[in-house]
Amino acid sequence: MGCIRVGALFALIVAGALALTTAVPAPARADDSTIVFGAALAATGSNAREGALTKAGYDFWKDYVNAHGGMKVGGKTYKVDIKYYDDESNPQTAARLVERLVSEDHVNFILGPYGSANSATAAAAVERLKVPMVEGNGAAASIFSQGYKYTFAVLAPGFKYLQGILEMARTLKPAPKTVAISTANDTFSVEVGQGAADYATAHGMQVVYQNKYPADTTDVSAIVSAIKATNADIVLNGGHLDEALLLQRTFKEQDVNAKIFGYSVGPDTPDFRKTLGKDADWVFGGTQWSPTAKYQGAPGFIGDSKVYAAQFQKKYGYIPEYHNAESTAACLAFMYAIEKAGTLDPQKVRDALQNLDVVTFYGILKFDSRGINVYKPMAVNQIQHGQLMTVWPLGVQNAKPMYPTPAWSAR
Amino acid sequence: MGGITGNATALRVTVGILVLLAFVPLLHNGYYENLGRSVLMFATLSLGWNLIGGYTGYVSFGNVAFFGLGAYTSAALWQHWHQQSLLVAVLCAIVVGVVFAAVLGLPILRLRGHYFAIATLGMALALQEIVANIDWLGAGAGYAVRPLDAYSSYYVAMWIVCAGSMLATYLIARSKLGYAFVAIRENEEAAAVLGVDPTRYKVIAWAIGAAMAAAAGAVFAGANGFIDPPTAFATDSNVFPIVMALLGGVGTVAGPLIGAIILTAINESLWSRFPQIHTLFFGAVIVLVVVFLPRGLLWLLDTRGGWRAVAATLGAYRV
Amino acid sequence: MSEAFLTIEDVEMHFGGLHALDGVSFEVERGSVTGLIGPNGSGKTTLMNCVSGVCKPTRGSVRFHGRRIADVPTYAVCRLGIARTFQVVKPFANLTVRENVAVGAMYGRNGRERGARASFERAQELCEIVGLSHLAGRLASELTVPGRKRLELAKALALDPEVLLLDEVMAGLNATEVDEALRLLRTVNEGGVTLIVVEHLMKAIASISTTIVVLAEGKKIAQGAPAEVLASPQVIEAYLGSRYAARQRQSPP
Amino acid sequence: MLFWQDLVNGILVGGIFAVVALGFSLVWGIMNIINLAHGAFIMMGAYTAYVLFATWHVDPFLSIPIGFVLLYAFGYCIQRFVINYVVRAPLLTTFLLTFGLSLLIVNVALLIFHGDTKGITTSYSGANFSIGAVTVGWTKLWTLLVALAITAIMHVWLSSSRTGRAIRAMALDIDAAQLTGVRVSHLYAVVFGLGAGLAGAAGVLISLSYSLQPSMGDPFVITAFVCCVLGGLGTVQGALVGGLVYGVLESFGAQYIGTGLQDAVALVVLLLVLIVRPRGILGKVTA
Repeated sequence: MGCIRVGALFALIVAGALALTTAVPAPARADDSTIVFGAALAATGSNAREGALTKAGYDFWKDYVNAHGGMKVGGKTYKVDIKYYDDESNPQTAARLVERLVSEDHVNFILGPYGSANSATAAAAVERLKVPMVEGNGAAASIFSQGYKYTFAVLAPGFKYLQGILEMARTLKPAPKTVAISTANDTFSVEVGQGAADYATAHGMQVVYQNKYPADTTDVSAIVSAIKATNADIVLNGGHLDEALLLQRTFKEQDVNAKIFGYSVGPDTPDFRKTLGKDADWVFGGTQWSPTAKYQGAPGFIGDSKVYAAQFQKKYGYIPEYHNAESTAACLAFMYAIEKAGTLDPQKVRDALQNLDVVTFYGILKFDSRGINVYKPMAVNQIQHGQLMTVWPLGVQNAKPMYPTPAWSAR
Repeated sequence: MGGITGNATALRVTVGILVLLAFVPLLHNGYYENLGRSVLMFATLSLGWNLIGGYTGYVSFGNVAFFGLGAYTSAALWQHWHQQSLLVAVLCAIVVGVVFAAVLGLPILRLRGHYFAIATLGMALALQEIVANIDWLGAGAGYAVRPLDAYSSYYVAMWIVCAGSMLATYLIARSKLGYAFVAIRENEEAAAVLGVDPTRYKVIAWAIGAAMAAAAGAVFAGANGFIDPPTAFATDSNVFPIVMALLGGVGTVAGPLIGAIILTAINESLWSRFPQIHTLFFGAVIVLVVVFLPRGLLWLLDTRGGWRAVAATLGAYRV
Repeated sequence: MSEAFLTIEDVEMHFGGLHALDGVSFEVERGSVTGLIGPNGSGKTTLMNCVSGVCKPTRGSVRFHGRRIADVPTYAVCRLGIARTFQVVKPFANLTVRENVAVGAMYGRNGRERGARASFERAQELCEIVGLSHLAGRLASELTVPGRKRLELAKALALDPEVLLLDEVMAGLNATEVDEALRLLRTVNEGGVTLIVVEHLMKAIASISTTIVVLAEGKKIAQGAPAEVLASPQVIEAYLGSRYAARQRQSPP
Repeated sequence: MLFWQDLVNGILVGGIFAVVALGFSLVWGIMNIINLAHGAFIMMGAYTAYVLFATWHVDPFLSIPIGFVLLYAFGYCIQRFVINYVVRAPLLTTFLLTFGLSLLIVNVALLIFHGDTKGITTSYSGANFSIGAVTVGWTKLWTLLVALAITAIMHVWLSSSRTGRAIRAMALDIDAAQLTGVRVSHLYAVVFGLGAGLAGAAGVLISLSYSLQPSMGDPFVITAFVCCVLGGLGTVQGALVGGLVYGVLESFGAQYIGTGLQDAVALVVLLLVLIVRPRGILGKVTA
């Protein structure tokens, strides 16, 4: 008696659950005159904010291309569309969603997620699915250490992030000699810190402090007091926005003075300047791109950074930072490669990407055998009286670096 | 109906579903295979937790530590010895998991209740930090793991690990070992007087659970393609299995897998419809399950308790 | 006679300043039934705890087959052959009656030889012996107080003990239930199991015990055959206070 | 030279940890509930201070009482209408319930405030003074003083006020307290409200020194637990001592063992204390 009733009820519940999963609407493929890109981007979780910036960069390109007559591939013109899923800033979820975009939603190509760990799992997935992926926000070299052929990153690799600042420092008088480096203990930041340390020792500077802190630390006073003891000329950090704010505040609080304060992430984002106010002045930031960078892009898209920045601000209401620009650049890489390949066949588009060599508003897009854009130089920004100015390299400079940074008491 | 396996009909239906899940690779659909592997992985973690948390009554919040260790064992095998075979990875992971569980278990299992729960949480977090500072294991940067070309073998391996864990739980629940665990849960002093050595059997329960978690971790590392401390010791892999066991039925054989299927289904269907607020929904699901189903779905259906017992228990929890 | 079966040597138990047991010594022969009586708070249950290894005496020792019980961990005491019931009953609430008893059968003295199935069969037998066979499938939490006392007894017997300590097993039972319990204890004793019975029911104790030990304020004040001990003035005084004992002396029954 | 600076850093940060631990210790000591949503309450307190500061330029130190009252009300309602239904359930239930609540609150905050990082920079933030080689930030010093004040107030209130005594009686034995006319469901809500209120106050203090984003509160739950275990459960002073000891421990651990292992050191100490002396430094023997 009990068993049959129980069994039936129970089977119903489980069947209902399975149906829920499969009932997920697998949207029919849009008509074949549209190229569909898939992107698993963080809408929730720790990367929620950067995910939104990446989405803005992708969408800006999509709307621009559709407004200007779409893309011409092998004599046929195509509209462009992008399908998004939220990967919750979780690497496993990113990989599963890439699988879904390809095998469920049948997208043509994949645009990368935000963050190095997510890009790494997505790279493993696209390698299997044999669908090319171009990403603009995963700079860790470990992604490219497995000999993957289907993943390309338009941004300069992680180890170059802080090198621009050191390169600039060598040209300044009085030349700074000692360097202190702190990094968050995660894939990307560790590489940024190591890149800076290698460059410093290779160019006659002395690394007096190099240490890691837990990725989501809430207290950096121990690091700051140790750095204060070394009184290094250049104080660099490879990490995230939270630590950049925390460090800059604690430097002031413990009266730590240096000729240069440099961060890999932070100065570029408006939050950094808004939160710290005048305490943000004089700070240097390693950056992939800035609105004032002077590159002359190839035809087919906006060639000049200033025009890109203006149109972006008109559309989204804020001046674009490098997260937006590198995401748009990822789309540009696909655009030029597809038009050159003249077909939507993934294999041919992949080959076109491998041999791509084009200059855009974001700088040169060219990939080495591993898929890394080693040819792209890093720029250096500095916050001068609340304004973000590009101060290095000379070719793209729109202000001279203000050096050396005065003591906290003298500000 | 001997044994503490939980409702027999539910068990038969669940085993049926497990067999059905074995055919997913034939669909040749990457998304369903990935989803199925995730269900099997969480079910295995939930079964592992169920032994110590469900049967023995010691709520552990640190089983993700063994999952992480399993993942790192497999990743290290690839990074340093270029060993990609899943069998070797799973076996090594099980050994590492059991050794760690025994060594850490002896001191920690002397604690009880909240102290034990938070000690295990502290253990998992400390292990994540420590691994993040060991260069041999890739430190904070972690490293990529090149998956096997025959990618479906990861699905099959995860299925075998999950089926093995469920079979082990079933055999334990029908054997003397299961009764030692349950006696400790019900009343540790009375169990000792009846000849059950609490420390020994608690460590055994934890070690078997650790072996299951480590095996799941080993298969996950290859399938995921990348391992770093936050991925290997993720909070989700720590808490989801517990909620799944609770939803399905704590202290039963079928509960964990049922919980895993239902929770993944809810999570997956919420996703595509409400990308923005699906984690918020998930929080709401946990609150509802805990308040209205404190002993899980199977306990509701369990002929032993019946509806009267449900109402009585809910009443007893109120203030 | 082989070395002493079960000896209690000068056992003291201090809880802070309180001396629950103050130097108690006596021996128990194999196969005997020792009644342990005394007013409330005389240290009976504390002595039982020391004998069953649940707590370790502050001074002195309890030896079984010559081995000090204190050295043996709690869970191993039952494998030596000592089993006990608890005054405050401790069943496994969410397990059935049969499963409760089965745990004892699995981990008791001969537990190692029995598989799960054999343990269940043994448990069913014991349920019949103690008269719980009709409730064997019910949850232990559904039993009444007398039912739980029977369950305690069954669980203790499941350990195949040589010595069985019964802590007020018959408290709360009506007259017929007491007689049934006494009959049951006699059959168990005839089966070769030595009994130590703690009870307040004088009639029950007198009828079943071979010797009686009387405790008062942690000291042994009398030991001997039931009739002789129950009539002794010190025992009466200890129980009923000096005035009653004085009147008793002037006009014996 | 570094030693003194680290000691001072440790004590200053210990002040914040103490206030964080205070609310947590009350809820755990009295109601035997581990409140995993404590971090979310801290975040709510911090955002209250941020909103008040950003819109009406209310100085964070003034918004401590506001944060306390808001969170007290919020905590009172959650206990009264949600947690009271399962407060006597096994540990697993209350543990997961508060985890679910935490997920809910954090994600609601994410919806309202989005993911971007905010911060409060007052005119005096970063101001500091030096005694010899040791530099002390005024903000952190004031935070420590406020923390000591809050602990003192709580101690006095718990030991002398009528409600305080009723709560302590309830902690000893619910049923006995109920017999003497203590309205347990109300008092439970008061205690949980107090716990949440103190978390709110801690959140305001934290908003002065740390940056704000929806999941900022989570690391503080473990901190709160470690402080309670170190200091000993059930006493207000226990949380304070635990907080200060933990602050110094973390500071020295970071400096002398390795900044990368900062959290690991504290967690290993937690495990040792749990195993060697579960009652903590000041704690009385709990059941």
